[in-house]
Amino acid sequence: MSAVHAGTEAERAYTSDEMMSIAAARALRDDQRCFVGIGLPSTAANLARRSHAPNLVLIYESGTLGSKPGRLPASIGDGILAETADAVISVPEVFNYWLQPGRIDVGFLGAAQLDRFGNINTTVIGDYAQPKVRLPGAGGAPEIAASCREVFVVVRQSRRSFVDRVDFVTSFGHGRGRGDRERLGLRGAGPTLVITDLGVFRPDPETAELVLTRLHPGVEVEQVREATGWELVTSPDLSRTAEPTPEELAALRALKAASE
Amino acid sequence: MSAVHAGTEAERAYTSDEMMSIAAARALRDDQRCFVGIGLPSTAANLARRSHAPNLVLIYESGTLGSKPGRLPASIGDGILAETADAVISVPEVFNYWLQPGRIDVGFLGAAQLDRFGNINTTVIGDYAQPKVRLPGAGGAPEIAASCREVFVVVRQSRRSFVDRVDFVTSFGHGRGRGDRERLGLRGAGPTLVITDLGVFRPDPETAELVLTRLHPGVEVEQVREATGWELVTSPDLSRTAEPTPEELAALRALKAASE
Amino acid sequence: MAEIVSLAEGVRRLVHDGDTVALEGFTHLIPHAAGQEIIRQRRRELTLVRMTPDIVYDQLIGAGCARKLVFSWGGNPGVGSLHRFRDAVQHGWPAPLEIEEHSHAGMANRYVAGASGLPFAVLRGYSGTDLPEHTATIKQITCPFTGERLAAVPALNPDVGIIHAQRADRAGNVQIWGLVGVQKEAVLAARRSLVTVEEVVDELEPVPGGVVLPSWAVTCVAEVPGGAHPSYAQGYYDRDNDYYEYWDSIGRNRDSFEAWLREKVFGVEEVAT
Amino acid sequence: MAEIVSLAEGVRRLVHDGDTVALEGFTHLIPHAAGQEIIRQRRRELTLVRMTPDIVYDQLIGAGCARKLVFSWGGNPGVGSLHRFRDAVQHGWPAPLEIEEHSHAGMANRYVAGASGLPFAVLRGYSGTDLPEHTATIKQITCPFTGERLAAVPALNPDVGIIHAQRADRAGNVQIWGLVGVQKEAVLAARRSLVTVEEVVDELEPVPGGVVLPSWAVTCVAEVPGGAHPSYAQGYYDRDNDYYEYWDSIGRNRDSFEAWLREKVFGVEEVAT
Repeated sequence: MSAVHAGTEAERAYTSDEMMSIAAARALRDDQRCFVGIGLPSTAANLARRSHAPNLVLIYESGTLGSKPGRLPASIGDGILAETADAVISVPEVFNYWLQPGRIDVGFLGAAQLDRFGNINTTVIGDYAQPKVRLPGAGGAPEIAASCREVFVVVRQSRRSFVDRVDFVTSFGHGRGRGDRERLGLRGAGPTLVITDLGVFRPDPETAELVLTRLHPGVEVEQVREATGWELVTSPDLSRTAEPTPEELAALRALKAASE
Repeated sequence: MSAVHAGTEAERAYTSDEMMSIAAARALRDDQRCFVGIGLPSTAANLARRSHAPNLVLIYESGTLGSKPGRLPASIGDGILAETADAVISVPEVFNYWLQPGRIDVGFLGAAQLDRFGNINTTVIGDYAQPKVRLPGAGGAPEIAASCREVFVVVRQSRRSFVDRVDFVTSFGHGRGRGDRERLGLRGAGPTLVITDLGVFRPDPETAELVLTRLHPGVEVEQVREATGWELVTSPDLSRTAEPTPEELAALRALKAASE
Repeated sequence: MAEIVSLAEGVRRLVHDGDTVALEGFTHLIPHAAGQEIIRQRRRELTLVRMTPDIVYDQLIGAGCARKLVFSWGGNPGVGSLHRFRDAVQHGWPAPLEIEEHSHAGMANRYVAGASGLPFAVLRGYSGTDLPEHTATIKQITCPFTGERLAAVPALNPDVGIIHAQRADRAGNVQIWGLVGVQKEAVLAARRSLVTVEEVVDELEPVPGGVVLPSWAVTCVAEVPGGAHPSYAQGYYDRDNDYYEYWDSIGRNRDSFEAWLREKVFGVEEVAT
Repeated sequence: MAEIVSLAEGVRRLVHDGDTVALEGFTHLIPHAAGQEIIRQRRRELTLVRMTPDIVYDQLIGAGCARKLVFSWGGNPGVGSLHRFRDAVQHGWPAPLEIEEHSHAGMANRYVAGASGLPFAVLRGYSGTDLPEHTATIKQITCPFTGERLAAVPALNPDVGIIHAQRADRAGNVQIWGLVGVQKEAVLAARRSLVTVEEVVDELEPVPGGVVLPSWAVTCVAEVPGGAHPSYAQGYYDRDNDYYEYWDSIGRNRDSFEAWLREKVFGVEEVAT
């Protein structure tokens, strides 16, 4: 999936995946409470905590508040998350006492499919009853997407993952446009930021459609358009992501190395 | 309140309160799970555990499962209950996970007023809005009375405490007669035994009215009648409570002495 | 993140006239010092919430701080009645006291709903009792799957939740152990919270049965050694059973109560801010 | 009181064809050995319940034990897909698998309701998602106080709840620590329960973060050292991350899976009763 811009990567000292993780990490601010999905979100959140946001509070659905792992956890239930947490609680408590009341600033999610309105599919590709591909399912995501103050999504971008309309709405983003969340009584702002290996998207303030607002270094709009399953709209203020700093790259690689 | 039979007490080596506690303790069987109210029920339950029912599981609403106090707790939240428990849990958990699903065999309650159908009042004497005496209120009792498999009540008997109809139904017994519990969908059997300082009552199998089934040593039916606020019915099988054994008395007094 | 303040400052900042305030503690860790500071600061028209209002609520009610009491059991545990509470309910002294009365199961679930961001809780409760007749906050609800009828009670979300705990660290993380009652729920259900602690330490050593409230879930922490007296703090001091007896003699009469207030509450220097 | 039995005896006694069985464990303490014993005893037509069906459910499904799966996330955590689960859903091999799909919040609350003796639970959940369209056990309910619409899900009350824990004492009291997941709820919600433990000890030393299930709330306890492998048991052994990778290669094909079954499950002597 990163083949699209492999040419530029070769000239750079980092991969598009590294740029994606670093861009995602930068989106988190210090002292925020972040509900962390496994995989790309966990890499980004841990990187943020190990670099510019040392007081970032990491919350995992396995029941840890304030985990401070020294390496990337192998799963959301990695023992290191419990051993380094401020508090370890039961799974019902995570969802009922901490997520549901809106105590979490950012829900950080991945996606198998993401559509132009930020709706997420991790359930099935194809028809639900006769799926082409059966994916893992919802997990904690529907309520993370509903209850966190805002949601960041990190996903590798392609026409397969970036679709006009998801086959199944596992986690509600902005529905079919601005106002749909309010109509459902959802309290959080929903996806406010989507970080891919090509650039960064934000929902349009009027329509809630995802709009390209930033390109990663070496990526051109045309590449993004080719990897987007709908008619791409770019922001009038389209900007460039800053190159990863040596410190960021070192921190990311150290985190990954410690997990081997 | 024990003045009625003070004459007989003088000749005995124990008080009517001691007889009441010992009779109440005897009602508990080994290995039962008992939800213990404070005061007389706690004395009886602890005595049972220290004599014939060493594996009696004591549950207190303060959040202790399987407390094994070496003395009588001063309150339901006495530290000794937590220190000697198999498990210490939160108050919501006591009620939701342990009491409500019907896991407890016996709910052991006291009463300020008890009526002929075993309904309990611990809320007000007189009118609710303009009470003659404001009592402490419900505490855990309404749901203990509803959800335990059966309920034992221990209460000092007088025309003030043993009334035809309670001023306020704090905890539902048998309502106005047999079948009322079933109509409300209550799962436990309700009060199956009432132990006083004069004798023992059980609900009539037909009417659910409390019937005198046993007299404590030295007590006559007439005394009980005088201390009962309704037309007393005695069981055709009216029997005598066995005298406290020296072992029972010693155990009770040791328990009380350790609490001074 | 929780700010570490003095008790006087914490009460001044968080508790306002007319607020709904829950000082929770189930026999263990009752925030007595915080209650007396509220009296000292002469807060008025409070709606006081607590499962087991005991001595400290008797004091708050007798001192005229309360307009309303939401509760499930009001007594002097192990001793008998709360005379100031009775005097308020029976004779409106020093002011009439509105009451909203539940069972423990109902109150506990109201806090759980409040902590969970839900508007109500469901329980098997109150059936056949006279409570629903007098308490507007008890309703019925039907299970959408089985058709069963159950009780529903609304969430409690006090303006301020106040508890006492054993320890906090300097970042404001709070640690409680022993009987933890409904304290975590009371803090999480409240809009603002004040936790008094026996001591502020560098590091919270894990303790069996320990519950940790992260700093970011608490508004203010105040170090108040002995702040639970006459109740107890497991690992620090025992329950002062004599005080509960003593309170019976003080609370019994308006005169002795008012003398006590003058001497033991208003006569005590406010803790430095 | 819990009876201490062998694993084979525990499964034989508690798990019957057609039962609804929940083997819970949230990454930590997954009862793998118990799952494989169910395969070995060739149980059929089970409704399997679990928030996070992973390798051991892939094995049960591939071995043909399951008729239905009630779940919220089915994957090989940290690796990818469950190939046997996929094969069952996509191609009906070795048998069609009915699915009932929820979110974690919904499943957790279904267990909580089950453990609480309530017929249903209320949550803010599923709004706007396609799950309610495909899952009959998601309905709406209206708050009787505010009029708000919320989600309702029915209680889970499995016939058997199976978990793995660190320790039990000889009386059958069970102790768990670390990530405790939804295990307590799974046991309390179930009609019968089997707890496999790393060891049976004379005395349960209190442990920070420890949860104790009293013996009288458990049906059977079996000592099965390593019973959570390849997941981990905090204080005993770490997660075998390589096994999760290895499983991907085994589960990927029907042939390699069946060879694995023959060798590693049916080829192993049944534990003495």
